[in-house]
Amino acid sequence: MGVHTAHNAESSDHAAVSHQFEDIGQQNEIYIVGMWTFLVTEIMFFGVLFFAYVLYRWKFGDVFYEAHKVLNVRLGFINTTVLLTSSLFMALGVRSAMLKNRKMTLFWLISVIVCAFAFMVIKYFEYSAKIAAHEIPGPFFQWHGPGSAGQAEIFFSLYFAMTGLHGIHVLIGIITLGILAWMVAVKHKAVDDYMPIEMFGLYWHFVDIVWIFLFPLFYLMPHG
Amino acid sequence: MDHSENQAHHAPPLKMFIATFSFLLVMLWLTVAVSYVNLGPLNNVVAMTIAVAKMMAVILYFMGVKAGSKLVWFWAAAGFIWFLLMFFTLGDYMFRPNVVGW
Amino acid sequence: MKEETNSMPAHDAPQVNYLNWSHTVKSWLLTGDHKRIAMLYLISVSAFFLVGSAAAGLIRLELTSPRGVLLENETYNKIFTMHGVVMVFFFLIPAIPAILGNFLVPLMIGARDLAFPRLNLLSWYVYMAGGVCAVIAMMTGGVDTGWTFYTPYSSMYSKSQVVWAICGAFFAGFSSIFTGINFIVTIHKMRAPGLTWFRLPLFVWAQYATSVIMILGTPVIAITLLLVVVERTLHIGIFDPKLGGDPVLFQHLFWFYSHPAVYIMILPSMGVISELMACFSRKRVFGYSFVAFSSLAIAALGFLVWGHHMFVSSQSMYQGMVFSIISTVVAVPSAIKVFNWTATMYKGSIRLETPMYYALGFLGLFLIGGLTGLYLSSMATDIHLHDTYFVVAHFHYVMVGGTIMGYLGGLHFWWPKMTGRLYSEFWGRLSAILVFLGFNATFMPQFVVGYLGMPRRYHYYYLMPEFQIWHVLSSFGSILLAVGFMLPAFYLTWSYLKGPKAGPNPWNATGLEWTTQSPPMSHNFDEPPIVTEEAYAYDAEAEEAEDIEEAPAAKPAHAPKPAGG
Amino acid sequence: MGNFPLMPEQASTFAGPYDVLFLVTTILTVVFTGLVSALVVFFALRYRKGNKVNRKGAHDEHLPLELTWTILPLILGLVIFFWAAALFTHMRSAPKDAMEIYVIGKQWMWHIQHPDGVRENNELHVPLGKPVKLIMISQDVLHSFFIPQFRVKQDVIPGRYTTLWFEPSKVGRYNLLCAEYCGTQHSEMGGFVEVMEQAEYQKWLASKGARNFDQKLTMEKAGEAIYKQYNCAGCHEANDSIRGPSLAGLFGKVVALEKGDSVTADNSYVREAILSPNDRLTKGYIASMPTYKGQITEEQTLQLMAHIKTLGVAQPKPTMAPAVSPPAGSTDPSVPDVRPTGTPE
Ligand code: HEA
Ligand code: HEA
Ligand code: HEC
Ligand code: CUA
Ligand SMILES: [Cu+2]
Repeated sequence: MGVHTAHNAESSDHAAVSHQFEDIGQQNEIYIVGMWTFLVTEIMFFGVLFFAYVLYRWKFGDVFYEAHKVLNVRLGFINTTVLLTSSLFMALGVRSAMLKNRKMTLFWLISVIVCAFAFMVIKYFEYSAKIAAHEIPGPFFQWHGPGSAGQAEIFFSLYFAMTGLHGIHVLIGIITLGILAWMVAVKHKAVDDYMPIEMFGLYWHFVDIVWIFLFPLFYLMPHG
Repeated sequence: MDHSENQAHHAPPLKMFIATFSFLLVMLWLTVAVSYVNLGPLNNVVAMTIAVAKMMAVILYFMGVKAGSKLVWFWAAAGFIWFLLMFFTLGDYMFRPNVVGW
Repeated sequence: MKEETNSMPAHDAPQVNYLNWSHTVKSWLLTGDHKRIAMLYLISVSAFFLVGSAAAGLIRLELTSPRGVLLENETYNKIFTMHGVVMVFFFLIPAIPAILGNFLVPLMIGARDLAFPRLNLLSWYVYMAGGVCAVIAMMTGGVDTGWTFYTPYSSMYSKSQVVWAICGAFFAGFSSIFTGINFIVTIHKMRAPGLTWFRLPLFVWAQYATSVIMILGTPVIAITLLLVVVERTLHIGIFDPKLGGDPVLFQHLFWFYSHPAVYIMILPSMGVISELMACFSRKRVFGYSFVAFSSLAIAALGFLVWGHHMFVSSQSMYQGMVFSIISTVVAVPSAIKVFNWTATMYKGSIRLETPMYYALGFLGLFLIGGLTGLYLSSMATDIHLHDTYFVVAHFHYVMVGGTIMGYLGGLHFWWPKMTGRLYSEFWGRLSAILVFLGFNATFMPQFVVGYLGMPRRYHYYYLMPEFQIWHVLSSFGSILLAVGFMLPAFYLTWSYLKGPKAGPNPWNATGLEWTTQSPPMSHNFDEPPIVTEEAYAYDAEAEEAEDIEEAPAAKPAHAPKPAGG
Repeated sequence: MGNFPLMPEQASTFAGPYDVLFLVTTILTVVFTGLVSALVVFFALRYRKGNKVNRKGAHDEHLPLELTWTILPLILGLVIFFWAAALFTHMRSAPKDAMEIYVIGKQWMWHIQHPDGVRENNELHVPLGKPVKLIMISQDVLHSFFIPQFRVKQDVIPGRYTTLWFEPSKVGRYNLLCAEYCGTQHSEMGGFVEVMEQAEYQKWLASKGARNFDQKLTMEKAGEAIYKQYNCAGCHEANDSIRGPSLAGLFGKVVALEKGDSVTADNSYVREAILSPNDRLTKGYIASMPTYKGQITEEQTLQLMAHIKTLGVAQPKPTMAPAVSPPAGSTDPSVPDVRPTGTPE
């Protein structure tokens, strides 16, 4: 244990082992646990919306069923596939980082970005179609299907709130991925260790899990 | 404390990822296919069971919880369990005096 | 940012410590040191307390007359909203965790810092961002929804700056999430060798339980408030009764967090009290494991009682009963704590220093506050008392009488550690007594007037002019209380600048934080401590036998050797 | 009451039992606070540093003691809980013969309609010794109907009816307040409740009815006028027809819905059926009834409901009642208005 000067305490953040930790093993375990506790907050965050969805679907089941027909299952399906694939790429990226294969890490990270981007583009088309059809809640909302317009509006409120929040997470993911990829490309020492990529991977897989639920809940609503 | 558990983080085998991914794709097809069959109230059960299976696959293999420490298991489970607590609220909606609406 | 090389030690402190190793602004604003971040929080949280208190002063002034004194309807509503929002989100929730917790958790477990120093700094910046939003809300016209933001008033009818205020609360929430994550990981993984869970100081247990609530509860209110914002601005709404949505759903989601949040406020304070009781009775806390586990029990059960705020909101009667009975059960762990603290004093060697004054004050006031919670959690009695001053008195008893007493007690206890200086015992005790008396004078009358039927959030009560006497009493009490609160600001500042040196362990307390120098150096300990004893190695009997007149020589508690000095 | 009022007047049958429970809880509070404070002060004085007292044999664990002070508060707490729960159930279960008065809350006034058409604002006149049940709804935000001297309070909510009942037990004038924050003039949203002898009340009703020309109509009459104005009868004839179901004896009937389930027709259901009829279609009908949301006010809705209640009693359909058990909520005593006449049980 070296002598810690005050200066040392400030600047050793970039070293492989931060000053507050004993060794890399402790540090890695702490990072993983820390990331999971963060994901716990994310679960509760999305959880409220999922709960609201269940509540309203239980109450307004019929109209929800009618409203869900407006959504494009084909696009939803493609998007799910895209996201699942991106999750695979992410896992492979983390694996390459563990194996200290910088080139492959970069390759997989960029593949994830491409997938995420594709996802957003598809989402954009879906959203614009909804907006054009006045299926966005608010003053311009129109509902021509059977059942109560108000209840349909709540369906679309939930649809936009949930997929929107998910989309924001994807967006944040894209930005972070860009930074990570750049760091890997320039051999930044912060990504010497695989941990930053692994942590981001956890985030990305979580975002994927959210979509795994959103897809059946919104696009594949069975009657009954 | 015992810091050694994660010391030697062996990269998981490629095969595992491919298997997980294939499982996810199969499940995706399955859930879409099932949604065209009318199973009545079972529909929701099936759809959610499949989603949970997919989630477990992602958590255990992609996110590496399977190989993680006890603490990681604990926190990974905590969030999902606590989320279910929210459904306690439904009790109110089931027993509200008003029959219609809320 | 200017590069300043200011390496000289401060004029009056010989050793290098976390305060004086650098004086540049940058070294403060970019610090990763948990102790410096605690100080940043201390300053900003105190500023918000001042804002909230000023609002309280205006409330009390206005209520001295049944037709009001100087405020318009609209203004009064904005004042109490600001009072509530600032006090809850910007003062009470961060107070103990972010100041004392931040400072002490690493020291108490013998770590060099929290697990994520930069996240810790970020949490302060996020808190400040929230503060800026709240200030913008106040400057641009204020908010008039009450701190509870009930829909549909907040989402559709209010014409005030709801969005800014909600952004403020949202950011403040994220700041406490970050603190919670940091504490949980740190306490799990960074305890010094030998420091097992059952050797941990009870303060650390309390912080752990608090952090669990923070990370499980706070996201819920964050997204709920966000939903109000999107409903207000984009009409993407799920609470709107015009669409068939349920406005009461908001209350469920709001209290799903906000009831556990009251335990975010009280648990850390209870942790402080455990430390004070042990140190100033010179005894191990009675029933250590009961006190420790009751914190976890409160944290867990506290999540199942939120509906007790909604007994008359049209919530189902049956669900109300479930919430009511669980509320009764959750009172039991609090009872366990109270009785164990009392038992700790039995056969101790009690020193009535300032922190102990606060601790004893806490006991009395928390008891009254907690037991009046019982009136409110019993559905029948709550029907009449709901939304009256009885509730106002209840929560001030627990929040001010409980949490603030604990907070001030803790601040006085660890002040010598944080600043290396002693304060005047005379002024300290005087302020503790003033706060206690002033507090009772302010809020005891509110129980009566609440029972009489004075609704809260009223600034006219001309239909019931007979209530005036109680309001006037309360307002007079608040003057006393204000003086009590203001005093520490002066003598603590004086102590920081001119107070006598404290030495590493002025109270002769056990606990790792007392083994290092005061104020501690940036990396906390010269050598990583190894723990061989449990936290409360006091021995009242032996101490009395040794020497009655003088404090016995510092006995290293559970570290190999005291550092610094 | 003197200068230092300590408790609110007792002006309803709830007040007595309520105050007893309140008192007992207060005794509990005083006893516990006194006990702990006394111990703390005693210990602080006796075991003060330097006092030569016996400090030998101090424990820091003691299981029996821990159990005592865990179980004792739990039991006491549960006693209070069950007591309160019983009283609460009573306070929430209106007797079937209660007189119904309709209340609409809006920013910032209480609008009250008596069954026979008398309306008043921020005042409520009720007869002594008769159970009164309020059926309440809000036009805008949340409000809360609060009469301290009766010990009653209930939030009033937009989009849904809530109910409140009490039985005045003392003649006099009491406060009527709004207890749920509702915006700028929340503190001025109130007035008084006047409890009158039965005969006085009748007199008051009569004079009030004569004085205000436009309030002469009883609620049923007013409702009938609206019924005519919107030509409801055009579709709703005395017997079920192709165009619309008969509304005779609708209240309390179990209505089978197109979706397959069923509801008991109560105030809330009928309100919804008028304002947004397509949300729940009656079995056998299509969504042909126009939506009256935005055209018919809350007040008119209440009047329409009063009128529909006069449309006669339906023949109970024996095939229906046993087949569908009413949803759990409808067994709740506080279901707004399940008319005794049509209740299937
Ligand atoms: C620090 C904050 C804090 C704490 C700790 C508590 C603690 C408790 N609170 Fe309080 N409460 C608030 C802050 C707090 N509360 C706030 C801010 C509000 C209002 C919010 C708003 O509307 O703006 C509120 C409102 C509130 C209500 C809603 C009132 C209403 O709006 O109608 C209720 C109802 O049940 C309640 C109950 C309780 C209970 C049962 C406890 C219990 O945890 C208390 C437990 C402690 C004891 C019981 C004392 C010790 C025990 C003994 C000495 C043994 C004897 C005990 C028995 C016999 C059981 N509180
Ligand atoms: C930590 C939380 C906290 C704290 C410390 C306090 C402290 C105080 N509170 Fe507050 N209070 C709340 C939390 C808190 N409150 C909450 C959450 C609400 C509910 C809000 C809502 O309904 O939405 C509330 C509501 C509330 C009300 C009810 C308002 C209403 O419903 O109409 C009242 C009334 O007396 C009150 C009084 C006081 C007083 C006298 C103090 C005292 O302890 C404060 C002591 C300080 C002073 C007395 C003033 C000091 C003087 C100055 C700084 C000089 C400036 C003076 C002038 C400009 C005149 N509070
Ligand atoms: C154009 C025809 C039409 C008009 C005009 C009409 N209704 Fe209806 N009403 C229906 C039909 C069809 C139903 C059954 C389907 C449904 O539930 O919406 C119905 C159902 C109802 C029900 C629910 C009855 C039940 O058994 O569930 C009520 C109550 C009602 N109407 C009241 C009114 C009132 C009051 C008016 C006038 C303000 C009115 N209706 C005007 C066609 C009409
Ligand atoms: Cu209406 Cu307050
Ligand atoms: Cu609560």
